[in-house]
Amino acid sequence: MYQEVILDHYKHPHGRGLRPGDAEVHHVNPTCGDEITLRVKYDGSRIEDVSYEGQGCSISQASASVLNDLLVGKDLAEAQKIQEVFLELMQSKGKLEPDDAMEEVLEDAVAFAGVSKYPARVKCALLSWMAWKDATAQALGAGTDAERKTA
Amino acid sequence: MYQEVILDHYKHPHGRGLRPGDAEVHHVNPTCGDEITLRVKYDGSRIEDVSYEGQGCSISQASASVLNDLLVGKDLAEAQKIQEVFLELMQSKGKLEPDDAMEEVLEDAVAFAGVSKYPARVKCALLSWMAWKDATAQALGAGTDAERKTA
Amino acid sequence: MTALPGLLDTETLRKDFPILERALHDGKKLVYLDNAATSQTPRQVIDVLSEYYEQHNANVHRGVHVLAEEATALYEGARDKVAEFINAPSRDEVIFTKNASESLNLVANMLGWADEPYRVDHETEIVITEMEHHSNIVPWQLLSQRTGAKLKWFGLTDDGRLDLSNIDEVITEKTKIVSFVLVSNILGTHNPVEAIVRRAQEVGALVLVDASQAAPHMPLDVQALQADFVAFTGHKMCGPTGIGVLWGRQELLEDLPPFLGGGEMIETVSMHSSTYAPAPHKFEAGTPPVAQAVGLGAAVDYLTAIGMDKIAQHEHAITEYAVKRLLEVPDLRIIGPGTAEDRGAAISFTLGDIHPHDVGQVLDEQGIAVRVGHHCARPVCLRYGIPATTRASFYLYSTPGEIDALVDGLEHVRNFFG
Amino acid sequence: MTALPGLLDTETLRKDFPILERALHDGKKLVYLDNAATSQTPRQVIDVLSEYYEQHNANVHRGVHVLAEEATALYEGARDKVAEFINAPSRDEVIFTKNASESLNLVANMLGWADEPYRVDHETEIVITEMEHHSNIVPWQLLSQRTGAKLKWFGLTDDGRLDLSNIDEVITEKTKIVSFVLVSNILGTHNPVEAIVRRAQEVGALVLVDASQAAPHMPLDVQALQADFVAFTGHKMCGPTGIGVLWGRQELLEDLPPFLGGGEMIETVSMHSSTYAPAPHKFEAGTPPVAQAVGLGAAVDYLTAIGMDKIAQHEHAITEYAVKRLLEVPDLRIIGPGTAEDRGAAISFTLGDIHPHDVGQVLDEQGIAVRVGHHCARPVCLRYGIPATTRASFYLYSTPGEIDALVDGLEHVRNFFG
Ligand SMILES: Cc1ncc(COP(=O)(O)O)c(C=O)c1O
Ligand SMILES: Cc1ncc(COP(=O)(O)O)c(C=O)c1O
Repeated sequence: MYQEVILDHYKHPHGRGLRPGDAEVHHVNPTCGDEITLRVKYDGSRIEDVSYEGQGCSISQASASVLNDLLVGKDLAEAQKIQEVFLELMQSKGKLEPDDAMEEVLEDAVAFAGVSKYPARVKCALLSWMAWKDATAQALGAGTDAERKTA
Repeated sequence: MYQEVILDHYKHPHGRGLRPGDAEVHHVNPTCGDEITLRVKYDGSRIEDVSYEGQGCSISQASASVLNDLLVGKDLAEAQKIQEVFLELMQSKGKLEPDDAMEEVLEDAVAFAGVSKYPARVKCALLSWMAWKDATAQALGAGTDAERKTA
Repeated sequence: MTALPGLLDTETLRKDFPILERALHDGKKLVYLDNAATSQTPRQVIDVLSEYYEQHNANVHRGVHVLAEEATALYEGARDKVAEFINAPSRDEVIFTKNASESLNLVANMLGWADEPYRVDHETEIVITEMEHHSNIVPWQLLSQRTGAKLKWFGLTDDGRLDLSNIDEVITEKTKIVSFVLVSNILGTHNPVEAIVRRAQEVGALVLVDASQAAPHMPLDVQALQADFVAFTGHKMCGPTGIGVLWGRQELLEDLPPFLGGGEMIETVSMHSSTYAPAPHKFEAGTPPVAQAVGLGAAVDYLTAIGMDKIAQHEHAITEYAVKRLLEVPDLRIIGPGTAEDRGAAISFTLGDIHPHDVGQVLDEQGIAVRVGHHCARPVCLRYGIPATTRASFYLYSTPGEIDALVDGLEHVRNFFG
Repeated sequence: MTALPGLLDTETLRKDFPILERALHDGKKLVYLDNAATSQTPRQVIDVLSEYYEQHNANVHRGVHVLAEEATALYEGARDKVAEFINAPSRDEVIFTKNASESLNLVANMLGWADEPYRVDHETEIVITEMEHHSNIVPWQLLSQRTGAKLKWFGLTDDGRLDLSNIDEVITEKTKIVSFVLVSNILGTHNPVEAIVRRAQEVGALVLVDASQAAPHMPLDVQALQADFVAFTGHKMCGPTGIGVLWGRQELLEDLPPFLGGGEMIETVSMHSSTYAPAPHKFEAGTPPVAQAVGLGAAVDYLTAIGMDKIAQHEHAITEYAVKRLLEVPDLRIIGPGTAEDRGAAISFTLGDIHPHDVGQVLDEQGIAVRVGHHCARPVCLRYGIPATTRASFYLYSTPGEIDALVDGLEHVRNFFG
């Protein structure tokens, strides 16, 4: 599961650090103590920045870095599409072989395919993505997705 | 376990019915619903009467009849001795073969030896004896033995 | 051998149950008619239990190692199976407990500690029935004593059915919860859910159905029942001891407070305060009965492979035959519905004035296992003015031949004490 | 192979545990170092479980038939075994629960509903420690929220021991209950019972000892402990899942109110009120985990045959060796006592800034099962400013060779993330 790409993002995370944003959330993975504080900044429906601070394993850290790469600069609708495809991949229990179309959407994030075989680690990979979804709902006041409490 | 003696006492119980007494208790076997109301009448330390009313299986009914036979007219100390020997027999899990000495003390009650093999029925056989002990403690204000609540 | 329509192939099926081969008292064959107390366990379930301990045992939910992931997958897989078995809208609505009693207590305690609109307090009322198992009486008595809520109940008709004639007075605007048994373990009565649910919904009361004697014996569809909670227990449905289920509607499980606190049920803990995991984990404190849940999953597979509708049909045929044969025994009085209509496969009776304890003992000497006593439903005995009953209860492996053996045994009992 | 004094004959003994033969990830041999989470199950226990279901299965306490009497004798026999194992003055002081968490919640709830002098209310205080398992924190937080009682705790010293320097301020005349862990599951610390019990007795507070990590590993004598309650869990001591124990002093069990209501725990029930059976039954509502209690009895037999003192000696030798070898690994920091004195066989550590999840995963790839995370003791992680730890924990079948494998594995982890 430890693809070169993942280790790279872990050792050299992209966009790490907290910068001003429209909303901030704090998410925890209760089973292992991974934590992330994440802020989103929107310019209309365009994602201007996703900044974060956190502690956790290589998977959760690398995943946040990949998220930053993939989502910053995108329009919300497109970002949601990416998030959904990533979620699908992570919930595939190792049974999904990413095809070209998926690789086009997920870029580096396809490296996480192997993680989906390990249920305990799927939560790590999804931590930042769930936090982003939640922060987005708060920032845009949209929808009913903020069911996870933030501290 | 159904010795002739037991069936006889069951079909023709001795001393059944409630007569005046110094104390009355009501005991229940919660697992099966056997019930007994029992009164003792003392003349000093001599047992003048043990009267009872109840519903229950052949074992509990026969045991009350045998108790009446054995204890009425006896002195308290002697009755307690009998009660202890009966208790010992009933708790023997079928491993005690009553000897002559025991037969002398327990008379008809040795027929209950077979019952001691059946844990669920031991409670039936002991119901009236426990009630007698409790009633005696109440009548004579003696001791700390009245731990079972009476209704 | 009597041939009845709708019977299962018990000859084949009984081979799955090692205990049915047991000989008792110098070679008498076991005739097991105490299925309402607990069912026997098929080889398929016993093997799954052994395999769990031999191959996959680990604590669940917390590990990254292979065994922990396997154990977690097996445990959560059992939840999926149970959810499907009862047609739950979501697997997260299935809570594993240790038995039906814990499930019932769990609901009582949730409501006692809940916020409005669920909170049971001294201004509110709880409704049960006179035919409940003690496990669906005592938790409500405790809740009533501890909160001041008023405990009310439906009485019984002479033929062993719920008396719903005063339903509008029993269930009122003050009622917060109505808890009742789907199939009575003592009377066998199958209760009319719809009428009760309709009235409960009218006044906004929650409904808890005790399906302990239903889940093992018939198709159970929690959505069709329209209840809010359904409780049942593993050991009566070919599963192991030590496992029970509470199903509850998701919104309720989200809103209601936890009961037992500890590992597994938390989201994050500090010394000053804690937050809780989402349901079902919120209600599963500590290391769950992992192997037992897995065993229950195997039991569900076993029952499903045979088919719950076929099992219900089999038991109905057996019950019909048993009612007919039992009523041939002189002095025998059935306590509960006197026909096989709307009734489960447990039949209670008295036999003249021979005490049930004696009936049971003499039957046992012939290898026939029945239950005697008040069957944890003493109010029913009080209601019918009897100290206890003898109860014969059947399951998927019961045969007409076993009914015949019971009837012969009862004749012997009558002669013995006659 | 390293030879250490005091080791058990693990070569023979490991043959009792089928799972230790398992090969993982293309033939790697399982190195199971997650015993503080759950222990593995010997053949002797697995067989007793199968035999129970194949030969003796019935509901307990209610039947006059052979199977019911056998099942009852087995279940109550297990109570005798457990009572002897912990040197309980009376078998009636042993309550079977589903796990240690239920045992701990049971005490919290007894005290919340008790009359004076035991009642916990808004004028009283509860004392725990910062090294408790969540199962000994959350029940007290819930009780505190629900009664208004104040929750206090002992802090920890830098080397992972209880800071009792302010014991007279923490335990006061207002304290009703002091609940603490005998051996910590995360730090391994073995706590000084005597000092705490003495102070608690001075102020008339009750003492509950969480012996979940002690009962499996050393002789446990509840009389010597002088506590009022002792809780532990079956699955950590070679027993099945789904079974726990609460031992309590008889007078207390008589005085304190029941918790769960239902079948088995009653004396007599009417619709209007009920009375309760004497302990232990008062606290065992519903069909108990019968097979699991019997399995725990078999586990107790297994451990006793080996000898709890010998097991303690073995684990001490293993722990001493493990501490020494682990401290040779660069960047490895033990969280908890840095020697084998007064500590159990669970060792938590961090490895530079490599996250425990990654440590555990890479070890798993080599067949080595350790636990990573906060081990249901998150306040300890907060106290030492770390997100989580890696924990290796040993048992009677652990070998020096497995410690060596762990140390080699950790070197591999360092290289991988280096
Ligand atoms: C110290 C301690 N207390 C309590 C528990 C809870 O035990 P269980 O999960 O079996 O309820 C555990 C184990 O998980 C433990 O290590
Ligand atoms: C109708 C009913 N409800 C509840 C129960 C309680 O189940 P358990 O003893 O498994 O908790 C039983 C069985 O004993 C039952 O028959």
